[in-house]
Amino acid sequence: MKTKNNPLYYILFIAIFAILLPAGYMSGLISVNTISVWGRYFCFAIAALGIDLIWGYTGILSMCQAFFFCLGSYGIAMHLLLKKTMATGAVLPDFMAWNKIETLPLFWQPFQSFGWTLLLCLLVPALIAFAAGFVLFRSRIKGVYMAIITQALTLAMWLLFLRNETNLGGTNGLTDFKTLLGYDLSSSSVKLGLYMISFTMLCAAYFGCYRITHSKFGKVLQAIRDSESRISYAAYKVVDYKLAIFVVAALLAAVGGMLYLPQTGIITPGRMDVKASVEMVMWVALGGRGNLKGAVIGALLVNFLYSVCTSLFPDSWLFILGFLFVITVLYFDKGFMGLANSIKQRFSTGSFKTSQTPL
Amino acid sequence: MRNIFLKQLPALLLGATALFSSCNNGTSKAGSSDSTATKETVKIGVLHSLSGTMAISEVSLKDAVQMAVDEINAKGGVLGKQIEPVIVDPASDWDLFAEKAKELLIDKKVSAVFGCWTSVSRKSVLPVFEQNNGLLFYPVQYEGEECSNSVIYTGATPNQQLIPAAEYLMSEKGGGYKKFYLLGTDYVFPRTANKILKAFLLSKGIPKENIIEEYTPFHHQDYQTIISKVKRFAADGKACILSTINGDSNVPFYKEFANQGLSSATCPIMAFSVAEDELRSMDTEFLVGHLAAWNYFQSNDLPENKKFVADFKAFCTKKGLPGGDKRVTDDPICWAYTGVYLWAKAAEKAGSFDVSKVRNALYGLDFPSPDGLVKMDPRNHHLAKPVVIGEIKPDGQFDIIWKSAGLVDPQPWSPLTSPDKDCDWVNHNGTYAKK
Amino acid sequence: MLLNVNNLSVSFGGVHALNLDHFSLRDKELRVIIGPNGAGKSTFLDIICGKTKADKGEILFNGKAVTGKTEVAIAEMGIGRKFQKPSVFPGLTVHDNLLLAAKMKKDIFSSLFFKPTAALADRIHAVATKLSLTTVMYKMAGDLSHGQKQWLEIAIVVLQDPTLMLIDEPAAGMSDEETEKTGALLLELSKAHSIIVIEHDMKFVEQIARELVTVLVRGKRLMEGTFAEVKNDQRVIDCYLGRTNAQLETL
Amino acid sequence: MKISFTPRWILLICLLLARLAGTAQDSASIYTAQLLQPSADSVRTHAIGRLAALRIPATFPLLMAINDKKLYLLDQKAVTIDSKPSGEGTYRLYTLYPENTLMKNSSGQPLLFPLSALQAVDIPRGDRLQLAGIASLLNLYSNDAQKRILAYTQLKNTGDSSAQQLLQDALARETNTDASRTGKDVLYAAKLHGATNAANAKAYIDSITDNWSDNAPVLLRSYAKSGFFNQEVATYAAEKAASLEKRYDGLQRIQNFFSGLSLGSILILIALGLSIVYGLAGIINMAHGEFMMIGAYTTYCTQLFFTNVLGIPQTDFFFIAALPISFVVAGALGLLLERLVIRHLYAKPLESLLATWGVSLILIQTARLLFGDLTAVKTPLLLTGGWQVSPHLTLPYNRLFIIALTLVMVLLTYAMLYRSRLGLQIRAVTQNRQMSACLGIETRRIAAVTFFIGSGLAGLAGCAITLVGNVVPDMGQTYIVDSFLVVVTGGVGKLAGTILSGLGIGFFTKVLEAFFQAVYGKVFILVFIMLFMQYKPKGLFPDKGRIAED
Repeated sequence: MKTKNNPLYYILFIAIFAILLPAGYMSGLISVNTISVWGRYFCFAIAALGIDLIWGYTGILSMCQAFFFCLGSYGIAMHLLLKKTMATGAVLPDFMAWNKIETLPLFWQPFQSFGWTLLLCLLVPALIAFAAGFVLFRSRIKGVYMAIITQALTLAMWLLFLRNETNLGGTNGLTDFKTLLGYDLSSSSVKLGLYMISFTMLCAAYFGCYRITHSKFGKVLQAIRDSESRISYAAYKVVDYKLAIFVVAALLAAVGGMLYLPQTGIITPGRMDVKASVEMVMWVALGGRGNLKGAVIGALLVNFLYSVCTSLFPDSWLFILGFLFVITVLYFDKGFMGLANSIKQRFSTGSFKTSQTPL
Repeated sequence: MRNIFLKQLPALLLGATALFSSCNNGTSKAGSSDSTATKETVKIGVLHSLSGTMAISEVSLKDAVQMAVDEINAKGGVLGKQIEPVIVDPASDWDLFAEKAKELLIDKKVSAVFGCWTSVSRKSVLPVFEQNNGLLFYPVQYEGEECSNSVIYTGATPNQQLIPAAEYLMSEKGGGYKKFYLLGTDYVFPRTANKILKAFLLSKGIPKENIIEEYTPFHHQDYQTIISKVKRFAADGKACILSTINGDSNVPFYKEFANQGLSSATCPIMAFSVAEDELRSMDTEFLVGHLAAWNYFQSNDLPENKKFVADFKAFCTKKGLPGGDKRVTDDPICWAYTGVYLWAKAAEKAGSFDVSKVRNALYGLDFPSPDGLVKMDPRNHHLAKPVVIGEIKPDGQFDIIWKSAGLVDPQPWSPLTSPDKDCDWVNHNGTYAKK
Repeated sequence: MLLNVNNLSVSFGGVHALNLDHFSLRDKELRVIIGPNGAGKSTFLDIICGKTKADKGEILFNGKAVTGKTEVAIAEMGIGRKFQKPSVFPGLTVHDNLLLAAKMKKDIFSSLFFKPTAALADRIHAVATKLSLTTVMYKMAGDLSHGQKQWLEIAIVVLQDPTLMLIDEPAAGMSDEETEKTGALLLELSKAHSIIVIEHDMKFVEQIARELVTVLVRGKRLMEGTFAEVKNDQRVIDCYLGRTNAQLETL
Repeated sequence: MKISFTPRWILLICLLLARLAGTAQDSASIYTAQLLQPSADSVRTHAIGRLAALRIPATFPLLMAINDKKLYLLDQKAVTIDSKPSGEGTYRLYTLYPENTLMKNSSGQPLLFPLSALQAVDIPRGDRLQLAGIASLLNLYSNDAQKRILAYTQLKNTGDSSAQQLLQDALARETNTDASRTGKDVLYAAKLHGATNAANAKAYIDSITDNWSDNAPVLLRSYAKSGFFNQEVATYAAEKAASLEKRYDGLQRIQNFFSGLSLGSILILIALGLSIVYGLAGIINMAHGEFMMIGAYTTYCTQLFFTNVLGIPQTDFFFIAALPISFVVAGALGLLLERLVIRHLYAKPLESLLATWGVSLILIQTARLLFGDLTAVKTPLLLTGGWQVSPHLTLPYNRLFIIALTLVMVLLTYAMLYRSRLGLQIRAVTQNRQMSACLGIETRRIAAVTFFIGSGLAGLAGCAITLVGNVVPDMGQTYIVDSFLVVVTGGVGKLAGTILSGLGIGFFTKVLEAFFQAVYGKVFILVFIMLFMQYKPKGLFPDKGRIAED
């Protein structure tokens, strides 16, 4: 059962985040910190849209989205750090100076220019996704194999980024940025600006994904999820489609990461450890996979809960999240959105559709 | 259907607003539960991980801060105000550290923050503190090469821990070791520490081939290959290990060391990251006889320390904290505790909680800590304190085998690796180039 | 000849699943392949459509080699396949199932910027009508009955407009009436397409076998002939009876 | 037997003796006696100084006890204790002066005393420092072989000519092979350097080579470099060194091989349960690592139970008991998990991955709340140390045990799967669930039993891992991705595949680790696996036939 698209959801969403929250900030009810925090959640939501495309629609469980997210973040971080270094008159970022590196490593060079940075932030994840996807999809690795191999890939990259020799700051990652394109990152107005940009990007990403999933391309993706062999006997090159959507998902993750960095002020390999990569998938599972709204709501809700619970219940927040995961998977395999839909149906038709909650 | 939703719209918006305000106020409940609402209070933030991988180490620091706060409050507080700690859980998540730091400084407007353990968490919150004019008391030994105006480093700098330990091992008394295996977990502290150690050893005439540097990933469990390398390295005697191995890798490391037939007599391990709190319930059998260098050991027999240890055990028992009277103190706990007192004393001296005034009052300030009288550096934000080397005993305590003569001045920039740099916030603007 | 197969063999773990010396099919011929379980019928179709790789042998389709090509390349050559177990896209509507199958450019960009045309809608409607799917056009394919799924899959194959259709047990799980309708449909299709049908139901075979019937046993071609010839061949009877007896014995 | 001499008595006797003979030996007696005088600080300081200067071997045990802070009084008699306790917190005692012997009771059994029965003599640090100069000599007389080894190497470094005689005396008494080897090395090296002709030098070079010590190649190399007599001897030494190094490299390879085997067997032990559960139920159990953690904590609790409740510390029984207990506890919890969560998720691998991830979060936090801290299990005494195959090759007992345990478990699992009725049913359900159900196999019960066994195997693995590592709440996470890689590379649900890929990954990791650093080793492994999957996308042992490809 498809729910008819009710524009009210969108109006409500935009009203809260584009008007209510900034207005709350202007009137002093909400602190700039809250604005920043929600700006970061939007970045997660953008990445979650990518996960929904690759997993929810195409049925490929990719556990390396966290890695692509970090690639985007690291790219922007490198640029910001170089700008800051140049502003202070030093030649090299300070962590390199400590590591006794004399000249700027070659792969840092292009990040001196913002244009190149933007390009590389998108190009590098796309190329890696293309290469990894090509190898994996060509040899028809799917399902569980795919999940575990991509998880192992993330793990290996995590280990690599942890090393100081990689010249990306090791465990400490990259931090202590001052300005972005000349704007002071610590000023409240810039923070609000970044929040609005993230929100706009989220809306744009949502719109883009909506268009993709409702095109014939999107239907092919779902067909791949349902029956990969059938669609290839119908003369669709499955590998191409998978590769394309894998790259799109990687790009979305990278965009999320790029916007995430200036609002958080730090990127470390911890963002792509095993825990982080599974959690990203969990957002979508909780929100409702195969449903773009679900992905967005899942990402926002889980992260909001995470922030609140770590302050309110430091001892038991892991239980709360853990139980939430288990119960969602067991009883609401369509996530919050599935639950919401079935409740709505119950109200509108007066009968509870059990098909929504298989036991 | 649309009508229903139109009717619900105002309610939903109201609900959403409530959600955000709960987000804003949510954290204050945790910390303020035992504050005294009647008296005037001053807020401080406590930013230690209470869950996640770092909880094992950091929870004790939160307890130490809480104890110092209780003691000061019992004596009438600071400048007539009771201290109200705001405790949050950054959950060993480095991004969350930055978020919580912002929350403490911007939303809670705390006067000072006591927290962080790992270098990465400190680096994560550093810009937040600098941008919002906050003050962080950081109680753990670190790699140096940093000199922020917003951080008070009560832990050791490399010259307060690493260099004396290496000097001791090279000395006649320490065994006159000539070969050094620098082994660490792969992150910034071991890397920087080993760089400084290597520079020091080379400057003392140890040939390059007698120094080996090696790193393992976090949570590394399998030390077979490395120990067999150590064994060959130590075959002709006079070799020792300088270990910056972190956390849960230590037990497999020491176990493998003993099982391949090495011992502290043939090749002692000098550890820079193993303290009493970690040894508390570890199987110490394989660690006995090995060494560690710190600024403080629980076995210090100063009367101030005996009282501190007894008080801490009593505090943990009274509050019903896990471990109760079996809890131990160690170097970071001592400095987390001392940090609160230093801040209180500086605030009294400055007559204000204003961050810049407190900071200025801290220069050269001394305080009778459990480790004896310690003194803030007159020019930067580090603490001068004694250095001690101990030998691990079966009960997880240390036998103090060497102690520095008097206080050792901190050197945030090691003269070995950065001879042209120094840190001075009084005459210069932080880090400056020496002429 | 449209299809020429020579010395085709494949084995799974030492068991010869198929060992076919020769097989050929004329253009616009409807060929029925029968044989007991495990005779290698489905495996044969699997090899033609690229699902299974042959150990050795050659398959020429319109004079071009088929073996070694990917499923997509084979489909593009004009070979369509309907599986024994109905294989449709349960998460899509019947209409979308048909839309995806319809013959058109199938690369990524064409799909991304696809605009429905009236001609295509007509074609889909025509095929759906033929297979009685018009009433369920916007139902999820997963919610269809077994028979409807069979027809949907046939419709998918038809919309691909292949030169050669490989149809695996189209009448399985259908009522007599449905079976008959399916038979009529296949006969109609055979006017425009070459078809290979695998079937067990002898009544159904009798209905559709206007030309040759091939009998496979243990991976080998036992005989080839008209339905009447096959029905009266002693070897075929032995083979089927023997199988029944064997089954009776094990029970 | 009770000896009741007061210090004053000893002093008197000693003084008397000194008067009579006036030898160094006697002054030693005087100083020794003065040492134990409780009141005279300055006298004691002087006495230690004199004893250190006199260097009389008979006083060494006493001085060493002082240096090691292990000097005790038992009924006013100076004694020292063994380096390690023998029995439950009790130590064997040695008399120190004039005789250095093990104290025995009348029936010839060693006397055992707890520390509380002894009066520790506290010699101030300043006094002890006077002994630092002769510490290496003192250690020659230690009861601890390790200390003696240290002493030998130190003697070499001092280059003291008078020490050579002491060295020879010590070697004559030496009982430990390791120590003797080190000692001989030092002796031969000294003699080699003092050799007066080429033939002699060659003879000593041969002796050093035959002695087969760790240090031999280094000794010979440095000798060759110094180039004493002539080029010929130098070349001879260099050749011998090269041949020794070659042999040692061979042994190093065996050591690496062993390391790989040991890592591989740990991986197999963990992956075994994972593989069975996945094969049967199609469940990706992310909480599998946590069952390992449960096994490890069970072992820890068993140890606590034995020491605190049953009151039998210092025995190995707890570990023997812990093996089955950890299997059962982890298995039972696995069964519980199966009942509550897993049975809703059969054959939904990706959903099960997410749900069990949630379970693993809950289990980790529960362990953290219950146990809180870094804990570690005491290694059973039997399994400490290693089997010294040669001076260059030690195979630790704990790792040998794990390899043996893995072997046993693999055989048992094999027997269970392929030689029992249960195994037949498990294999049937693994291949075709519906068909098995039709044949009257209670698939639910089989699934539950399999989950019990799978989780139990994880628990057992956790118990075994306490031998090499520590016990922390998130210990499972360290191994989970690796063990999944093993399962995937081997082909899911394939016993032989799991074993082969476990060993393969173990070996590869260790071989790569020997060439690169540990981190790169891991990255390379992954690249290898991805390339391998190009050829075998379904693992080493994929299912064959038509059904497998659906």
